[in-house]
Amino acid sequence: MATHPGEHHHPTPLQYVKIAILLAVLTIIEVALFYVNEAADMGGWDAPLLIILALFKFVIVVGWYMHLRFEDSTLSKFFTAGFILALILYAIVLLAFGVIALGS
Amino acid sequence: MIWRHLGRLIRPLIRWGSLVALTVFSLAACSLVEIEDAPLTTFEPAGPFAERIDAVFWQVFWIAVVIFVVVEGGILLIVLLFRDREGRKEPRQIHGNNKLEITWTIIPALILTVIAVPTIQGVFDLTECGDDAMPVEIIGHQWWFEYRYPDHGIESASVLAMPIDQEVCAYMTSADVLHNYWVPHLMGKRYLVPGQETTLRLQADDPAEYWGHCAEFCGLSHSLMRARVVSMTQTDFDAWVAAQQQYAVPPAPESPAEAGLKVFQEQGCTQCHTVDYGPDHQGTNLVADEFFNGPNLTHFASRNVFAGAILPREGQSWSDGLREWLANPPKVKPGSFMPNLDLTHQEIEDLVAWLDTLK
Amino acid sequence: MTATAERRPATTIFRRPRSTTGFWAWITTADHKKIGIMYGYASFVFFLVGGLEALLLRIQLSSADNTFLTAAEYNAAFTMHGTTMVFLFVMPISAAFINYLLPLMIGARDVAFPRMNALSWWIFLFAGIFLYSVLIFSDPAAPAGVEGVSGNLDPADNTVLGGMPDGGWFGYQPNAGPFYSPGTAMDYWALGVQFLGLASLISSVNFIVTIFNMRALGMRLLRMPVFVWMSLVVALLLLFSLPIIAIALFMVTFDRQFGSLFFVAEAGGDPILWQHLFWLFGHPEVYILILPAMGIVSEVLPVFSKKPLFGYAAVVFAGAAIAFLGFGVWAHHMFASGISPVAQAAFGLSTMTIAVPTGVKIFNWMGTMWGGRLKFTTPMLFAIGFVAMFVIGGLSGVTHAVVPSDWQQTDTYYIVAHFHYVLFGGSVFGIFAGLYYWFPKMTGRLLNERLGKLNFWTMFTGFNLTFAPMHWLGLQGMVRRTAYYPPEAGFDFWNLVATVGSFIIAAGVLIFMFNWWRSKKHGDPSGIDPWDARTVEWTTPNPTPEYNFGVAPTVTSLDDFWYKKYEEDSEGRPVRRPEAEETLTDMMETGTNPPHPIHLPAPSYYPILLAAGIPLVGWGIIYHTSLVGKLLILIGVLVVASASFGWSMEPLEEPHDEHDHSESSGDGYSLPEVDA
Amino acid sequence: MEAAAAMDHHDQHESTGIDHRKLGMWVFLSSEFLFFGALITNYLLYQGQPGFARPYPAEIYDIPFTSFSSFALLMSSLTMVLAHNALARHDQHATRTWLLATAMLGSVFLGGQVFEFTEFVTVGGMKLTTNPAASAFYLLTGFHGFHVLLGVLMLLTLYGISRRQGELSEASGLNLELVGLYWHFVDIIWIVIFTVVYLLAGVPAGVG
Repeated sequence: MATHPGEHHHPTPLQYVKIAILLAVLTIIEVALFYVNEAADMGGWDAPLLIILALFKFVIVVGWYMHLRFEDSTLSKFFTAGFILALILYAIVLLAFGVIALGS
Repeated sequence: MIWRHLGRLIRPLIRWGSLVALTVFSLAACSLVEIEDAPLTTFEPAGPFAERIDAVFWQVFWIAVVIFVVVEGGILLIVLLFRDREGRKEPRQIHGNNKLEITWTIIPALILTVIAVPTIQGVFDLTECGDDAMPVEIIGHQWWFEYRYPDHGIESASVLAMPIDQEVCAYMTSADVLHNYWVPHLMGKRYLVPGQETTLRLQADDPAEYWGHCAEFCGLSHSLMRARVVSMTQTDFDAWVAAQQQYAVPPAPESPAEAGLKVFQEQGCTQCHTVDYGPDHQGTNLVADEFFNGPNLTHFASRNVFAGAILPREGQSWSDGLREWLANPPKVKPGSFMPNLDLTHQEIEDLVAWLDTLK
Repeated sequence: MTATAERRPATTIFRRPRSTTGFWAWITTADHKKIGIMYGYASFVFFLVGGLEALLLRIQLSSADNTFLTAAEYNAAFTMHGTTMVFLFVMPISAAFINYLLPLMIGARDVAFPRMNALSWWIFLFAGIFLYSVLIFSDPAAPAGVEGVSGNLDPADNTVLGGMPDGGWFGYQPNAGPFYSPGTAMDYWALGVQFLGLASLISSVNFIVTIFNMRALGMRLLRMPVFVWMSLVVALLLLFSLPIIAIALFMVTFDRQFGSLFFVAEAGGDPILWQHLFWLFGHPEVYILILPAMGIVSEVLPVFSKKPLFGYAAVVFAGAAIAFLGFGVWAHHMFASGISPVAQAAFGLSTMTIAVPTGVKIFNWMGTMWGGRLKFTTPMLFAIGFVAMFVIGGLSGVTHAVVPSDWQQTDTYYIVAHFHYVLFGGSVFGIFAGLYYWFPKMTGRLLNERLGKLNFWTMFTGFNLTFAPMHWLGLQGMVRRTAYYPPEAGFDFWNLVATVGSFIIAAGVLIFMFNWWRSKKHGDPSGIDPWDARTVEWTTPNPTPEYNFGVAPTVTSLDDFWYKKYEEDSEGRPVRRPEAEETLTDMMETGTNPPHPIHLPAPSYYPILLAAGIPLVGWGIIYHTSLVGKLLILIGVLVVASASFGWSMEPLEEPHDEHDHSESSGDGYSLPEVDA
Repeated sequence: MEAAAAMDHHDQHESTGIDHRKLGMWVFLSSEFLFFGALITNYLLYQGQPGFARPYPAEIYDIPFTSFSSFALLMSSLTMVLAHNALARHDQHATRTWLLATAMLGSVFLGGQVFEFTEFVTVGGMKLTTNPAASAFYLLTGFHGFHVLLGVLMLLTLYGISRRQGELSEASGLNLELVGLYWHFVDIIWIVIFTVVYLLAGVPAGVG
């Protein structure tokens, strides 16, 4: 089990640390964005930026720390299925409540 | 042994008996649905909105009947044609047929497209109230409907009066749990949601009285939460409005009715009920808390039904219904917020006499 | 034969259980067949309970203004009837079928996580008992009210029966919330359903992994029996819909127990949110209830038509499509709730699309029978009954997608008629087809055919008498969930007919029970292949040996077993292979005397122990304000924690298994000693 | 049998080749999206509704503090992956160290959450029963915290086993991988929560 074919491609500890630094930097940017927006309203531009940053972090952790990039595609199919389904269903619910709106 | 004999006897009996019984019942169903008097029936639309729904229903119904006959007939045919018989050849092993699969995917899809058109038109045509609709507020309570006419300053309960050929736009909410307002002759149903407003369009063609019912489960006495709609000509409606806008007339001194008013005040009924004798007279009490709000009784006697439109019962007089109600409300309507006050016979008689004056 | 391993665990709380027969063998078993059988019996008991509740409802409605039940009792009976039939009968009996058959059908020795499987079962059982413990512990029907104000109830209306949960199986808020359903009854409901969901979630992961990982050699996805496919689809539906209801139920429990305000309209809570969450789960749930029965029917029809399933791939994809679309239609339960016209139109359309794959299935079943040589055995009768009745349920279902019509029909008996045609005429008929069909697999004997046919025709007649009139009642305006209707409403006649019908159904169920009880001992021996079947589960002796297969099967085609017995002549008609009888004898022989030693999942105490802690926590939460409640929570958590600890310490593999494993991996077997 | 065995080899590609438990864990995690999705949806619905009893969660957030504890959780993913990597290199000592470090960082996060809740209740005056938005906030972050707590317990169990047996066996190695998957998942859920619930939250117009 430990000698899974995929294991060869796993990053080295150094790469893991580099990834962590990247994650840390992204977090700092996020918090900074939050304060910039507090100080001077960004006219709604903070939301997409922050979401993109969060997604970026999300993908990095899933892809490298959880090794999903290096695993059998069955696993990523399940994972993305759950993620996308949740995204769509709850987006529809929020649409129905008018919390988010299309085309505005 | 006995099983074999019994089986031989019972099997054909049950098999054919059940088929015959089903046929008879289906026929009976078709005939009885016309004959039977069902005051809540959806088959007798009495206004443009209900008629529109009815039309859509029958369109879909006949399509469904055709599909039903074809498919169920097909199953029956297959069962008769291909049942295992002596000397029958082994069946050909057919695994499928792509053309057939495509056919019976596309044909239902086409039929559904046909159905989709009136569906969507119906939704958009019937949801939004018209511009010149008369507003009425409907508030659901456990277990009765309250009506307010903001244009006329009137409050009523259990019975909704409305003019014919005039759209009524009901702005609805609930004081407690979910309710669902449904008068099948006039329109489909719509929820009453606490803390939110929903709207429903109602319109009647002719002067008549229609039954309604709360259709959403709303607690103990959900089954006893009914409604009545009385449609009348514009002239009658105007007269009705004028009458409802009057203050109640104080009972004559020393009359049973006056004794009734006294019982009403002494028993604390004014905690929940309003009777508006006008600014010059005591005996009115407007209650601030929405939840405590019982029906406004100022024109109680002008309504032919009360207690959530369940009384008087069929064949019961108005006063007898009232006597039954006053004697023990929770017995008539389990969970009722109007308590059993253990009124004496005399007190009940006095109350009935007094309530009868509230025309 | 079955090599029972010498067990010398290094670090466990208990010694490993050793019993192979008797009470402790059932308590500690990790065998999917035993678990399936227990699921089956337990859910059948709940079926009887739910059926009794239904009879109470029918008696009450048999005449106008009947006083057989009080309003509180009626509301409790319909709530528990729905809850029981959905969560305690149809779902677990489907789990019974899947448990018993899934490994057999894919040629495996067990599921992927046998102990987890036992855990699911025990959680289910304890959750069911927990839910019904409301009869003992709950206070009688408390009337509605807000803080300080409550409605009034005639003292005579305070009954034990009326003390059961009474907020509907749909638990609409705020009626089922803390103010309008005071008392503890709805807490039992919310937590009981929560625990049942937990059991199903664990099962679903288990089944998915089993199907993905444990198929016999050669059994590609598109060689799996349709029942296995439908099990996979159901498991996926459960996997993705249960978390939603879990959250919704947590919200209710927090509202009721800890004063949160999710659905308290007075504080700004939104009752419609509950409906979205409930139906986001509730609609997939409908397919969770029907798809296993569809799978059963897809197995039964080909066997008794002596033809392969028509359009196998289409049936499979239609099942998957139904599941996928089933996630996008939930708001059609809410057309009257005041959602926007755009939403109503969109959900109306999406609901209509579901009719397409459903139609594909029905036509394929008809195609299967077309040109066949139909043997009307009892399973076949139930399967045909399923198809015929499901058509009616499907058609009335389409009328709900027609939004304006639905405004009239929703919350009336028309809906009750519709979903009983789907769930009784559909699911229950399918389940009975399966029970008759696979009874020999479990017992080695056949159910009596004469009684079986009597059973079918009684239930078929009773079913139609009960539910067909409800279409009329609904369209004539009879509202659902009403304990009383006035004489002048004109509902008497058809209600009486329905009540009579319901007792005929009950008679049918009694016939079935008699048949089962009698045939278990005295039924005709079935031999290895009583139905001339097509799928792998029939290649092993009946009743199924503990180890399932003497030798792991290898599959070369869909309906592999069939092609071991038959070949086709030039006209495409089946001809029995000359060596067929020999093949069967061989199968019987290897099945009875396996050539190699086989090791099986070891029994364990921990699943039942862990599951036992869960209802304790449940009671504790309900009575958390008292000392007893706090103690119960503590004890429950300790039981769960120590059982989990013991479980994780219990060795995954017995010492000598290591050796076997390397060997057995050669023939592609994932023996179930890898456990979690 | 021989023939069958030969043919078997051609069919080997069908098996997913993934360990049962690992597949099971991923399958389970995919359903957790729906779980947390419902909680986040719930929060998003209520946090922007006007007219509630004050305060709204967003009124009393302490962003610097939450950023710090979020950072701790984020870095725990690094230590977790290093533990896994150390075990793959058969460095038992490093494995133990990183496991403990991960559990510590998780505890820091949990401690932060306890502190935050206490502050919100006592100083901010926002209780579970204050308004639906507050209810939704506590339910969401509370359930996430519960997941972290379970993770910490699992990490400590692994650490305990490793201490007692002197090493983590190959079978435990898979356990470590599974706990790691769970741990990273809890982390990515927090990445979403931190952005959506904390950084992007506002108060409805007219409040504050």
